[in-house]
Amino acid sequence: MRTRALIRLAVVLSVAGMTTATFAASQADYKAAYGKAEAAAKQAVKMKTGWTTTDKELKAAKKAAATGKYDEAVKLADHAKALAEASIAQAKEQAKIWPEAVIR
Amino acid sequence: MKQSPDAPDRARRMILKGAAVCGVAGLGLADMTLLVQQALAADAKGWPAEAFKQKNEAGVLKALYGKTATASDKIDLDAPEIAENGAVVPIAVKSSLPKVTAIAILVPNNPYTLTAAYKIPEGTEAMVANRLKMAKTSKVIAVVESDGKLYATSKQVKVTVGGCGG
Amino acid sequence: MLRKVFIALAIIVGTAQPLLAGNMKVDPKADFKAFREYFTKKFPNLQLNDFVNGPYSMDVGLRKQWISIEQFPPYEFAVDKGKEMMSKPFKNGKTLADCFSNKGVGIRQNYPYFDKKTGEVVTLELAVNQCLKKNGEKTLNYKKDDMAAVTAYMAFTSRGKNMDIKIPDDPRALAAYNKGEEYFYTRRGQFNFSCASCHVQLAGKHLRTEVLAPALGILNAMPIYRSNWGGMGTISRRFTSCNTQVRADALKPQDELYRDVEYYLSYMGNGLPIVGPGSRP
Amino acid sequence: MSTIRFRAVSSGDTTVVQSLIQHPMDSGFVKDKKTGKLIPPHHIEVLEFVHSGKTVFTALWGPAVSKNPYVKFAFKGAKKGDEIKVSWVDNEGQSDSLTAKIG
Repeated sequence: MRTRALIRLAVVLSVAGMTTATFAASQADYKAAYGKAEAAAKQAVKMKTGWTTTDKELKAAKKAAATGKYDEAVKLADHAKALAEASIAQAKEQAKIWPEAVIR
Repeated sequence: MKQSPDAPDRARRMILKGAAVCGVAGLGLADMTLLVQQALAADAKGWPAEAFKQKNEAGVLKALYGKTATASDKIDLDAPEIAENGAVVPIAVKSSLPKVTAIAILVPNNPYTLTAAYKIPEGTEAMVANRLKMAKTSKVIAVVESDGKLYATSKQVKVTVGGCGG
Repeated sequence: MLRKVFIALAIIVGTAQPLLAGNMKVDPKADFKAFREYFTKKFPNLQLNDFVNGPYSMDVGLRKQWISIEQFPPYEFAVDKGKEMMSKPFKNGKTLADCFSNKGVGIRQNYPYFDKKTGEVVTLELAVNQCLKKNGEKTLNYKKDDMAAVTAYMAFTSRGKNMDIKIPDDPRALAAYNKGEEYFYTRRGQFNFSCASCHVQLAGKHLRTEVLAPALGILNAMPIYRSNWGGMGTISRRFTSCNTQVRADALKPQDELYRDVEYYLSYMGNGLPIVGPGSRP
Repeated sequence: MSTIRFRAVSSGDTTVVQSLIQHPMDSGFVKDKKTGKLIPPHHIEVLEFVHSGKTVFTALWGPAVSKNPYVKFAFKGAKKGDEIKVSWVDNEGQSDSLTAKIG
């Protein structure tokens, strides 16, 4: 099950909080990153698969941006996006494989 | 188990709540005096504030009874080895010692050591069961006053979910 | 001969295929049998009627503390309050009791049920608020306090009766049941846990001092007084807190999915006694 | 509704009394989730049981007694049908009492 392994990885990465943002970010960068993260988070909530941590990271990103810390804000927003995407991937995968777990 | 109307008690409650004494209508002066006395007595009978402030066993025993305790195997302390939740730890104390007049339960690792103290008049058995909060793993000490002397026994109770959240 | 092989093959494929494709036939009776067998085999020394006592059925130390607390359980206040609320007249003179058969006494085992008119699952908590709404009264917070008091009273008056959930032969009822089952087995949250991860696979295991309750009959003890909460909680509260514990967003209380999973899980508890309100660590 | 629940059963010369009281028993170490401030200690200080004019049991409680506190004790000299008066006072001066019969 390759998708499964991928999701495991995504979950692990998201828990570890790894991101790829290493540049000096501007407000525009933050806005773009936040917009993408928010859209992903909304999608996850709509699918009823959201993670509590996603919203936490979004809020933290907003807070960082409010004090001008755009590097940090972008990093947090990217992380939120990664969390939201992992949760969506989780839901899609589970929709297929949940019957395997049923007691029979 | 029917609750009976208890007018004087309601009055006493009002006094304790700080309601104006004059507000207690329909009672004679003698009744009033009696009520106030009862109210004061309840305070004077009192709650040992000093003892409840102490942070170790010796301090509690000194404040409560003015003496120290010796170990006794005639006290049965029933407490769980592992508390299901520190907020509600059922603890019972029983003793076969003669002329028991008081029982106290101490938890040294709580912010304050004394949790509960009980007065046992003549005719009442040397037994009490209650539920206590424990902040973390601690020794629990049961102290029994028998014939004017203090005796104690203890037991370790493991707490993984602290109970100061109660 | 050849035909026989074909049939055998068809059966094998037929049973194996749903596992892979996920579009299997919904068969509550078979699920029920397998579910109960799983737990009775996993805990061979447990009396069947003891499963509803959750952690207290499988840990001697916890059981002793529970028995001590049951001598005078803190949920008594909730039961008394619930009783009072049931018969307290609304502004229109009617009462909560009027909304239920037998004035709400001894009927908890019939909830949730499938409402053929609306095509939806109606839980006891939903029914209470629907009654209030219908009578122009303020609805209750689904998670605790008054809602827990009313359901505690209704559970208390139903003690000893067996859970009796019906799944009518109606595709909508079966669909609701199936959605509930899916919800139960679907992993969610950042911890990637399903309801079943804890209450099927890990049932009976210790998580710190907590013992994970078996899913069999888990709702028969609801609502519960939890020392951890320092108060009463309803099924709605249990579901939302389970979700957040695995870092999944909780749904709104009485969301369709929660009602469906309650439907599924209650059906699995059929034949086991109502013991609510319960106490839990 | 009374804050006091009471059960007393006599067998022979001994009466076993159990009581449960509805009270928050705030320890003083818990923060209010909304305000972030510590909730001040609020607990029963004295709980008393009186049988035919005589105090048969007194509990002196601090903030480390559990929420909705419970107590059990036993005494001699009472019989079925006798009344027992239970009363409590807390550190904020609130109080309640109940007179109930031994069952």
